[in-house]
Amino acid sequence: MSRVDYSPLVRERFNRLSYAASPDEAAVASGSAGRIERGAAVELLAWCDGRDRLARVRFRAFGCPALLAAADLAAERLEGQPSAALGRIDPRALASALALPAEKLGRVLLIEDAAQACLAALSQSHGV
Amino acid sequence: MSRVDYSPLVRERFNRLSYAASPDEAAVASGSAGRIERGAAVELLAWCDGRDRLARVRFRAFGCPALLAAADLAAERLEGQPSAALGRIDPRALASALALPAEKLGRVLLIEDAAQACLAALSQSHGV
Amino acid sequence: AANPASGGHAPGRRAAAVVEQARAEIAALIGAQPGEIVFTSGATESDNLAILGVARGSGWRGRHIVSSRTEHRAVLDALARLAHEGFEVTLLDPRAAGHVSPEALRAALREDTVLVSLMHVNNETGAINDIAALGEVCRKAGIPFHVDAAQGIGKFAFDVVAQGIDLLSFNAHKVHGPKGIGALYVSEMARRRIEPLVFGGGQEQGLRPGTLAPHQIVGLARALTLAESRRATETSRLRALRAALWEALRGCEGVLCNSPLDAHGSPWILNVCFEGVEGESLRYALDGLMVVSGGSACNSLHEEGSYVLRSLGRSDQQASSSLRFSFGLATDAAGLARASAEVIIAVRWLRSIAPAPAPARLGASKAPGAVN
Amino acid sequence: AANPASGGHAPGRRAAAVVEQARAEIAALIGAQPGEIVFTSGATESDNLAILGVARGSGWRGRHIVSSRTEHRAVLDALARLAHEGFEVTLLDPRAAGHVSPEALRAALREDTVLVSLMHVNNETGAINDIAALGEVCRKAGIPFHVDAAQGIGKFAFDVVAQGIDLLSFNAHKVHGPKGIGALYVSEMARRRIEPLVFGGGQEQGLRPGTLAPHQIVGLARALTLAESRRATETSRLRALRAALWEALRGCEGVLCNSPLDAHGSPWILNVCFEGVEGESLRYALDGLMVVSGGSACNSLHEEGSYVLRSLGRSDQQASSSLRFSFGLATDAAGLARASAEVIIAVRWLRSIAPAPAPARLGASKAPGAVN
Ligand SMILES: Cc1ncc(COP(=O)(O)O)c(C=O)c1O
Ligand SMILES: Cc1ncc(COP(=O)(O)O)c(C=O)c1O
Repeated sequence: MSRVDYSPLVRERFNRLSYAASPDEAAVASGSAGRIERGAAVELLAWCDGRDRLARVRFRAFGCPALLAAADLAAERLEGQPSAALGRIDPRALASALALPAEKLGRVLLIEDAAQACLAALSQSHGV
Repeated sequence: MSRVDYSPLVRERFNRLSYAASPDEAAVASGSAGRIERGAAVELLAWCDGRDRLARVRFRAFGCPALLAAADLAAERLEGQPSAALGRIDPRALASALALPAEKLGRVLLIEDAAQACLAALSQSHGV
Repeated sequence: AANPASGGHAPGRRAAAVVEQARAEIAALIGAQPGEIVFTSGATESDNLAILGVARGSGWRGRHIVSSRTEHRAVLDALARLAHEGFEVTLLDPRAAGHVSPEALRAALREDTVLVSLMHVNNETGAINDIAALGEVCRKAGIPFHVDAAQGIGKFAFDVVAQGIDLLSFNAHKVHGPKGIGALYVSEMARRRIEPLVFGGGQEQGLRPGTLAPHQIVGLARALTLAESRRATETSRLRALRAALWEALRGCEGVLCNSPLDAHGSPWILNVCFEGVEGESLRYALDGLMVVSGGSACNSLHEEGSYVLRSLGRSDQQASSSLRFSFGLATDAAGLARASAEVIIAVRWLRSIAPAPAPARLGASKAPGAVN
Repeated sequence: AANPASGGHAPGRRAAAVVEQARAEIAALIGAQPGEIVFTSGATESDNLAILGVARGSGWRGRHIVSSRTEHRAVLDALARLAHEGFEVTLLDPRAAGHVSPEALRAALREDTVLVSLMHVNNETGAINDIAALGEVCRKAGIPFHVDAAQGIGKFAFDVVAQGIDLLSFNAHKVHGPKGIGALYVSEMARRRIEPLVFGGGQEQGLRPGTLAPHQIVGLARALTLAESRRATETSRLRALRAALWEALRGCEGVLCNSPLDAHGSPWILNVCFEGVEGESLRYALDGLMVVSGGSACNSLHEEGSYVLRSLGRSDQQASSSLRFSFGLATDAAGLARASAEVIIAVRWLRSIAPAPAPARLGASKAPGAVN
């Protein structure tokens, strides 16, 4: 029994994590934040189509259920969006969509950082 | 529920108290000890037959169940004895016959005093 | 990538939910917030946690406490401990009817008073303190007010906010619930001052650590909820039964009532003194009579001649020859009629075998009408 | 002149008899006298009563206490409280295997040491202290020895006299009994020093007042008696199951055992570290798996990365990604096989979705093989 009581939304998403990357897949661009040694790390992987849309978004993460579920939700929301959406991730929206306890917001901020880094990597790969 | 846990011997005797005097009966001689105001008092009543035997012995008492049961037992044991038996009441024997808790011995001593007083009254009534 | 081990049930979490539900129910019954309820092992522990906890936690503010002489032992002994620790304790003398007046309380308060502890219903006499009026005095003075409600909860309406209560002690077994479980309501103000008695583990917000007993806690909540649901009917039913019992007992000569018979007395308790009868023998004769104190009381205080009755003006003798009748769900008119008949017979029997209360009956006395 | 009201039953007395019978049973199980058993609300309260009670009651003899870093929170928090009250506390560092050596204890004792408190079986790792050897050291020094046996009672043989124990804490719920009930054994020597935590009413010889809960107390006695009756068979059964579980788990890479696997470890507990997995998510993934800590543990200490494991030399990361398996009557080979399979799958799953543990992965990195 974990001390934090997560909402059923977290449970459902955690049990599936449909947007987790496969172990060896590699994307056009990825962005990371956090460190495993510090207890939380996220990596976002993005694949763009011809019209600069995010054709596929996946994540890798090490951390608490809140972080995993939020990363999964972020990937789901990003997929199909213009790549610029990577720069507009709203950690509060993710947290509230999953009814996360307030003290978990810090973790979710990592996703914002990873997304920003991913966007930067994407721009670089486009040779901007 | 009383705090003291008396033996079944006390319970049996207390429930009968066959040797308690009737309210208005008066004997050849009686002897008292203790005071109601102090929480314990005993009166022994004795009737002698022609051969100086205790034909009938009764008691009155105010006090705890131990005192009442012991007074009843004393009267039973005295009845049929020579009147001199009144001077040989053994409080320890009464207490142990009823398996009384040690702290109740003080109360039983009153019976000895009452018996002594009764014997004195008896002697007086015989004009000794 | 689905979690392959997604479990189903988590019994620990179910138990926790059950406890929180009980906490919410109990809080609602007394007008409190769930987070203000701390579970304990009974009213004794609740009283101690309230009194020792708040006093020790207020040491720097002052070291004076106000209470009364007729409190339960759990309160008086906790206060004695505090006196030993250097606190000064003022024990008010309830008036003959057994309750503390707001004026007397106001007069006893001082600059350095850090706690007032007064019971709701006295466990021996049923005398009821006017909690709202006393609470008002405390609130005006800004002093935390502890109420031992072990005899009142489930029998009277409580609203801790309206009544100005900061700490409320109660248990389950006085409302037909299980033994070994109680609770303490702790207001926000009291929470800022209170210290725990026991440390480790963090349960109950650190105020009372140790694994909680869900079955006991549910028993407490259920007992209180049921008591609340029958409160109105039980109150009038028992008020009538108590009046009838008193009418029956007063038929016996030499009877004094130790309980307020009006609205200042709890319908659940009647305390009667039978003069000229030794108390221990009377109780022994009545052993097995449920309605008489002992079968259901917390402690049998009577052997030592109740300090409560003595502080209300009864003599040692009167105090020790008093019986406490306590009523509950199992009490009915027929049972009480039988009980009062048994009591009267026992009283008369014991009086009949007692020596005459002669002024001075030391030594021998010759009696007339001797056989032979 | 017979007593006309001679009653029959006295339920209060029956309840008291049941309690005394339970007390005698419990005392016999640990080689104590009935009068040396005090009922409490659980091991937390027992620990506090022993530690706060004896230390405060020995204040004039000295103010130094010896214990260890891997004690339960109930002990450590009580000790912290005493430190706050001016006591000096020496916390021994158990060796890597998790137990305190008699030599280390002897070296820590001082002229002014008034209490030694060491647990029997560690609740997280199952490491077993050699109580008889430690007790011998205390006895020679004339210092009261408190043992927290919450994890050992009913699972190992106790003889308080032979083992030199003065105070023994335990509860019912660790041996399949009810929650909310425990006991403290208090030797005659300890009794002369101990102070109560709670006052009023006089129950338990004044050491722990409050109405006793017969149903809970009988539950404690029955649970202990049953545990004793199956002790030998359970010990060997669980020792084998524990070994099998460890064999299964070590099949997974990056696994460390935190429990002594030999006779110095309790067969009821296995603690394993899964490196490279985040602890909270691992436990969340396994929620509902009874055998894993949390479902049956006293507190879930893991979120903060167990201080016990850290004091045995594990890193924060290792401590927090450790699972405690605890066994009982419901544990069988098939269930454990399922559980170990689930754990291994969850560990692999979480590792599979983790980013590579690159030396420094801050900021962005361009990856080859881009779509489009
Ligand atoms: C007024 C009062 N306070 C405190 C207590 C002690 O309660 P417990 O037996 O639950 O410790 C009682 C007994 O029920 C009581 O009547
Ligand atoms: C070693 C140890 N001590 C103390 C406790 C606290 O016991 P309780 O939950 O009965 O207060 C536990 C938990 O069972 C424990 O394992």
